[in-house]
Amino acid sequence: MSDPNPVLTMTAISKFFPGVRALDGVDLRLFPGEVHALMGENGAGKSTLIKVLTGVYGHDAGSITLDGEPVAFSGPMQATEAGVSTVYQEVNLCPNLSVAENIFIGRQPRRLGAVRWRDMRRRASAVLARLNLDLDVGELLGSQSLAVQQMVAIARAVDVQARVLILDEPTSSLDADEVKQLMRIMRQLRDEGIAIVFVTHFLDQVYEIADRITVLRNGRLVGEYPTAELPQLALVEKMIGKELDALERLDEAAGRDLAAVEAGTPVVEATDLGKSGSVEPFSLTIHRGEVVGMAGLLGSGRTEAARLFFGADRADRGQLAVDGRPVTIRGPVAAIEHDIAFCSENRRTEGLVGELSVRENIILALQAARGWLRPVPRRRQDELVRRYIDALSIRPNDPEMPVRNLSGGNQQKVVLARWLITEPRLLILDEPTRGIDVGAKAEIQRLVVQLSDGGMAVLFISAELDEVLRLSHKVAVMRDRQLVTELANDDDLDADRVMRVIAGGAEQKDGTRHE
Amino acid sequence: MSTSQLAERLNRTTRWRLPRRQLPVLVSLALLLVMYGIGVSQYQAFSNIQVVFNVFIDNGFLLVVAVGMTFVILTGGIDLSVGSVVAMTAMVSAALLRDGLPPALVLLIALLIGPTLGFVMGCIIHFFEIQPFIVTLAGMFFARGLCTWISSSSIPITDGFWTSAAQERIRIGDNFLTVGVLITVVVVAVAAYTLAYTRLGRNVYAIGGNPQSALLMGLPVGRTRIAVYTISGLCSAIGGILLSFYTLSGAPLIAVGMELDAIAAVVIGGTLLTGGAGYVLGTMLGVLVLGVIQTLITFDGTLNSWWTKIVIGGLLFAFIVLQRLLGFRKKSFSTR
Amino acid sequence: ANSDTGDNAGGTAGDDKIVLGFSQVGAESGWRTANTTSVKEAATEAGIELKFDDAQQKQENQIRAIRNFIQQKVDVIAFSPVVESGWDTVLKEAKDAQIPVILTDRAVDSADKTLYKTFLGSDFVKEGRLSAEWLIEETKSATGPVNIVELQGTTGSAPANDRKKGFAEAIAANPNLKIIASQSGDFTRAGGKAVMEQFLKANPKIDVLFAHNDDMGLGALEAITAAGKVPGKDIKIITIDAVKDGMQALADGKFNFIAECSPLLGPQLMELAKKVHAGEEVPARIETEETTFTQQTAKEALPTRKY
Amino acid sequence: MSSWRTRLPAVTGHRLFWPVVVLILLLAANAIYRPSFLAVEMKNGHLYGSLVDIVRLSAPLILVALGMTLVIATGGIDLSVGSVVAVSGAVACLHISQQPDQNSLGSVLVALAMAFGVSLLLGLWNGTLVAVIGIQPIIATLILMVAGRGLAQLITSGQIITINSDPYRMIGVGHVLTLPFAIVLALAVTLLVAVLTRRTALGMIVEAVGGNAEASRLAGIRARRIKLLAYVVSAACAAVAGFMMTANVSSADGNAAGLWVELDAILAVVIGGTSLAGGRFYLGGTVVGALLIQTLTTSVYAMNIDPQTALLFKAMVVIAVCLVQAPAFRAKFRRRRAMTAGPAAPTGEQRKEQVAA
Ligand SMILES: Nc1ncnc2c1ncn2[C@@H]1O[C@H](COP(=O)(O)OP(=O)(O)OP(=O)(O)O)[C@@H](O)[C@H]1O
Ligand SMILES: Nc1ncnc2c1ncn2[C@@H]1O[C@H](COP(=O)(O)OP(=O)(O)OP(=O)(O)O)[C@@H](O)[C@H]1O
Ligand SMILES: [Mg+2]
Ligand SMILES: [Mg+2]
Repeated sequence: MSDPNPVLTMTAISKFFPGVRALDGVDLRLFPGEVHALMGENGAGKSTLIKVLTGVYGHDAGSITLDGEPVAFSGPMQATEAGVSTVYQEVNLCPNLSVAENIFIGRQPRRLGAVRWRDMRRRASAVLARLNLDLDVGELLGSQSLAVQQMVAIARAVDVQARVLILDEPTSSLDADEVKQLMRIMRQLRDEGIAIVFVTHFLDQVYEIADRITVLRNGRLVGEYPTAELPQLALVEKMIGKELDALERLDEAAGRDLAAVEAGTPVVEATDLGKSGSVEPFSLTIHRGEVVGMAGLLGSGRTEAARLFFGADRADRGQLAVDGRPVTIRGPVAAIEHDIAFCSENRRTEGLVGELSVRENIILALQAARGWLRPVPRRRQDELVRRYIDALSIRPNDPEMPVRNLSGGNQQKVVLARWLITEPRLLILDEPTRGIDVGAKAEIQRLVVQLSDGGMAVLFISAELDEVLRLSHKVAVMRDRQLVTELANDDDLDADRVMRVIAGGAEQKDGTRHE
Repeated sequence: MSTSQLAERLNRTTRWRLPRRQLPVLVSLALLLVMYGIGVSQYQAFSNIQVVFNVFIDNGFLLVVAVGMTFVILTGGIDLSVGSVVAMTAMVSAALLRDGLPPALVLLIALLIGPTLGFVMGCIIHFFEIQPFIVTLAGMFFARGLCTWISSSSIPITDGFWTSAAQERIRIGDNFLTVGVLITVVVVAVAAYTLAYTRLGRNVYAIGGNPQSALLMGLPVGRTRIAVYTISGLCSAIGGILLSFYTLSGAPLIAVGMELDAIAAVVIGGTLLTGGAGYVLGTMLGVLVLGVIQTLITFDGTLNSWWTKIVIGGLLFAFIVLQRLLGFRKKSFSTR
Repeated sequence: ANSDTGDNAGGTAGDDKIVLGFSQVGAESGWRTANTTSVKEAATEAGIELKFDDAQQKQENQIRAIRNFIQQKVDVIAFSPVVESGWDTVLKEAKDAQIPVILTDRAVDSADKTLYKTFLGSDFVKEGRLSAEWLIEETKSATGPVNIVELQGTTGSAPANDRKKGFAEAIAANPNLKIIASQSGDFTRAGGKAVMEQFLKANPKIDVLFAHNDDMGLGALEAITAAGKVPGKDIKIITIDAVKDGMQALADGKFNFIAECSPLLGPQLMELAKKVHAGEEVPARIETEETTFTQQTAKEALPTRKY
Repeated sequence: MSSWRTRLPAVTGHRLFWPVVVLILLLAANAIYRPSFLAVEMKNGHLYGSLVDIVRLSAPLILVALGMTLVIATGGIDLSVGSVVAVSGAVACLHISQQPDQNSLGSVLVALAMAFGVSLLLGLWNGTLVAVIGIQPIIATLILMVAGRGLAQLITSGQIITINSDPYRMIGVGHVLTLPFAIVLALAVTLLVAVLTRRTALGMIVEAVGGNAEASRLAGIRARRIKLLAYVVSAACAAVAGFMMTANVSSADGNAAGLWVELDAILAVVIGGTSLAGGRFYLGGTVVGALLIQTLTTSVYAMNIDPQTALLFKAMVVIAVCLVQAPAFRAKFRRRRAMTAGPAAPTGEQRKEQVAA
């Protein structure tokens, strides 16, 4: 279907940041009516390439043509006007505006220069409905969960009549259902002849929808391949540049022995823990060396539940006991004193201090625990930081680089490192593998297994069921902000069964909704 | 499907949040009324309608300036130059009128300087990425310097047009308003409309919410930034004209520290200094609060100089804390 | 808290006590505070109810205050204008409300003299002139140029402008008296000191310092002593105001001459208030009886100074 | 700590280079106007000269700006420093003036202690409004800016309290080993703050809070406490500055003391390279900024610039400093010289990118 001459070409693009060559002679060809996957590990240069294309960054070398015409956009505004519509990595919307406005700002329906609010809201609901999402578009975007925000961002991008649509990790915080919707839309648009750039770390999604794949590694072009001619493992090798056996090795982890850990001592026990308007009271026990997975639909309350363990939100009812002793956790400080660590799902707002260096961000929690009067000796800092930069292969491996300059995935690893060096006894991971490449993801999963074998208790939240199943001893399923059941992760527990439990709510929900 | 569930739940969980967006303004209004009530109960003459009118007459120019400031603060910026620009405008008009230029021309020139300065400051802030605070601080020095440079002593205005504009009274019953008040009302209305119903206005909010996002969303960040400082300049210029109506003169030291009053009014009106949330209406309430406080103190007439300051501070404190306790929260956004 | 004053705040309704609305510039200097105190004390003595308002050096506030006085139907309005210009509008309103207005301390430049009944205060230009005349007298024997440095008050303020003017005009006739440096010290001691320090370093030969008020002069004293010069001898010091500290310095021989600018307007003001309230005729301009001090007269006057 | 060592070159390299250049230019201008300007002679046992004056007079500004730096680093701002200066000076002078023997060191120390205590309370007040009640810093401190003036005048009852106390004068005009005591004191405080923030983890923690309060909270930092602390420190610095300013003229002027110093202080902080948005802060930069501003003020006197145009002059210099300092500005000119590819200047991009994080 893709006709001979490309709608967009990028040739020999190079981009240097102080101390980093983010892109080095990269080409990208884009044909009308194709979905083009842009692949590469964290820090490969995907987002940078996209930002160069849309003129957020200037490029130090190379050329861009749109319909054969050379172009150099001065910024996203020009790019959008030229028909290049983009969803950037991380949600880039205005939290203080309503959902409807976030979709339409800059191109609101007007009469005599006056914005027509009602008309705008109507059309906004329509656009969202197309993504099978119906919510009060008058709401502030900031009050929506990350997932919803990401859907809104997508809605904004697909609604403009663009010729090129760029999606940088749009599915990172979505789960199965939303991804399905997105795929459906992408197919529609492709059939309308729109060229789509699709960045993701989910290989299966790539193979489900992509026509062609361009692979980057360390800012260099590895090659461009028709999806059909590039088997999954080959792709991974091209991305990482070496054999990867990690994926198989991980399966050893599967089917962990629940009885053994249950026999052990409980680290944290929640009894009827809850917060009105946020999470219904629930009880959950996490033992030494146990990995408890949390499954549920978007907005089912997993994050909220996890936050209660850490005191990020204060529970207003129920009991929390550490080592059998009841404790009141007023806030993170108290939680950390009880060796509890919480890795938030929203790294940009709740995780990182963008201005500070990688090193500072990594030691932050440890330092806070020691108090400001006892600074972590510099030598120890460097040694700790160095160890985790290597362990998690954080790139670029310069501890003094401001963390904001790291790629999305590498930022996630920094947050993870921060908590690992505090050597907690309960580690709460909310979407820890979001936006992380296959290699690193395997690393992290192996790490979790390793830590739990070492006796650490882990609460593992992820939108990826198979990941949850692979790692956890038991799976706590949440629905409608309630913990509905705990499933032992024995051999006859598989994704479908969990799905059914989760979705069990869906039917009920429909029922209740109709009455 | 799941997302629609999520939406459903969302609606349920978040509908009660809705009024919160207007809450600051409502609270301010309520407290303002309470304060007025106190005045009436304490001092007989306070209940005269004219007292209310006077609050408008005496704070017209401040209100106009604060409206301009609202635009700037909504983008997360700040404009310290307003007070000096007001004085400069009045000063220039007075000087030009003294030199016998026709009032129409003077009006035109006077209304041009402010926006021009604002435009220049906006450009410096945007293109050279220098913090607004210090650019506008320099602007403040510059404008004030210009005042004293024009003349170190105040210049009276005797021009017919000006005097009539100043002393024309629009009678309402046995009370009256001035031309200035009408202009003020128009400015407020136009500003409110601009913020609520034009793309420019909405872009102002977007930039205040998250400039980087606004940029990536393809909004004209630069243009808007420069625009708000120009608008603020224009409002200061209008304020200056109003002030020259009000005092029929230009004085080099007038309106010193007005920028602080304006900022205070804007913030009291419920606008976040970090930008992105606030209303012109709120700003108006903020100005009225300051005005009523002043009026209360004058009516009392027993406070000496320092107690006056202390009481102003005390009333401000009481107002803001109440406003806060009555549920006005700084919103924390999950994407910021 | 002020309900008691509140009740009769409505003005003269009922009682026959005269209500005087007085709007003060602010409390920017010791002089000003002395002025305020004098007015308040005089009011209580004269049995006049005083409604006092402090304008914090802002003309806007002062106009607002006058408007509110009008609303409160006070019997007489008195105020010390922050600046000369820009009072016609509000004064017209007062006139329409048949409330007589008295200006104190500073004049206004209204063309229409009927807007206010009278002006009570001192003449800044004259103060400058008196200072100059003393200097001319003092230096008439001097051969060769006499170098004067001037510490101006707050740039743009009426006293600063007038005192500068009066002084300059008076010495214009004498070519050997020349002002070699003139800078604003903002009427404050710190300002006076900082400026004088630089004057001393920039100009090897300074004979006379003319400061627009005592405070700047007192600040300059410190600078002069620090520079190893003897104030009053090496450098003659002329100031204006005659507040206590200034008089002390004069008595101690550190200053050479002070032109008084008396803040004690209270008693006179109250008399005038009663007169205008009774509708009697009063002179259009009343100057506070003010004198000048030399080191001797200062010694005598010092014990009896009220401020 | 060694984050210093690693940062130091960067500081001298970029942040401080341009302000220092402007500072030197200003001094040069003065020297041209009057060669003796740079001269520093020995007068009865201590250094004497315009340069010495500048350094001495900038001492209080340095102090105030130091405190301001910390507050700004936490993402706040403190408009009330000027009033705190006035109050502390007033309290101290009032107490001393009431002593039978104003020269007794004991009573002076008591006075200082009292004034310092009061100022700490004021700082605590600001901190509480901002960190506990959650009022926007600018308005929270505006309250004290207004009321504090009144308080100071209330204490001096509107008069200027003149004192005659040699121990107290020492703070303002005294000398130790030929150097003005004020500047020695200022440097001491600077070092103290530097050590407190950079040798301990306090500095990083403050920067973390200013950079992202919520993230810091979730990392186990007591963000509120840190903010509160910043305002207290700011008030403390202002208090000492108040002693200097009043001692300099041996009198407390409730109205004039420290008037508008907050603007100069903020200006110094910003010129020093600290962002008003909070986060990274640079004490060294602040000190240079303060020196620059004081030099500016003194130049106006020294070059006897007509007071009517002095402000224009000040405006020009300020804007000049900011321009040459702004990377974007320099970049624009670099591109003028050598046209490189790419629509936007590289530094420009970094900035944009920085907003993102
Ligand atoms: N503003 C910047 N300043 C300096 N270096 C930067 C900047 N932005 C990105 N980089 C560097 O450029 C490289 C590519 O980053 P980029 O965000 O394009 O990676 P990516 O492929 O998107 O990775 P991910 O999959 O994690 O998003 C990284 O090494 C990153 O550290
Ligand atoms: N900042 C917020 N303000 C208001 N409501 C929120 C906020 N964040 C999440 N919610 C809502 O709270 C509910 C639970 O959200 P939460 O993120 O905890 O669910 P989750 O299971 O963690 O889903 P996700 O996979 O997105 O994390 C959702 O309905 C969501 O819309
Ligand atoms: Mg990326
Ligand atoms: Mg979640």
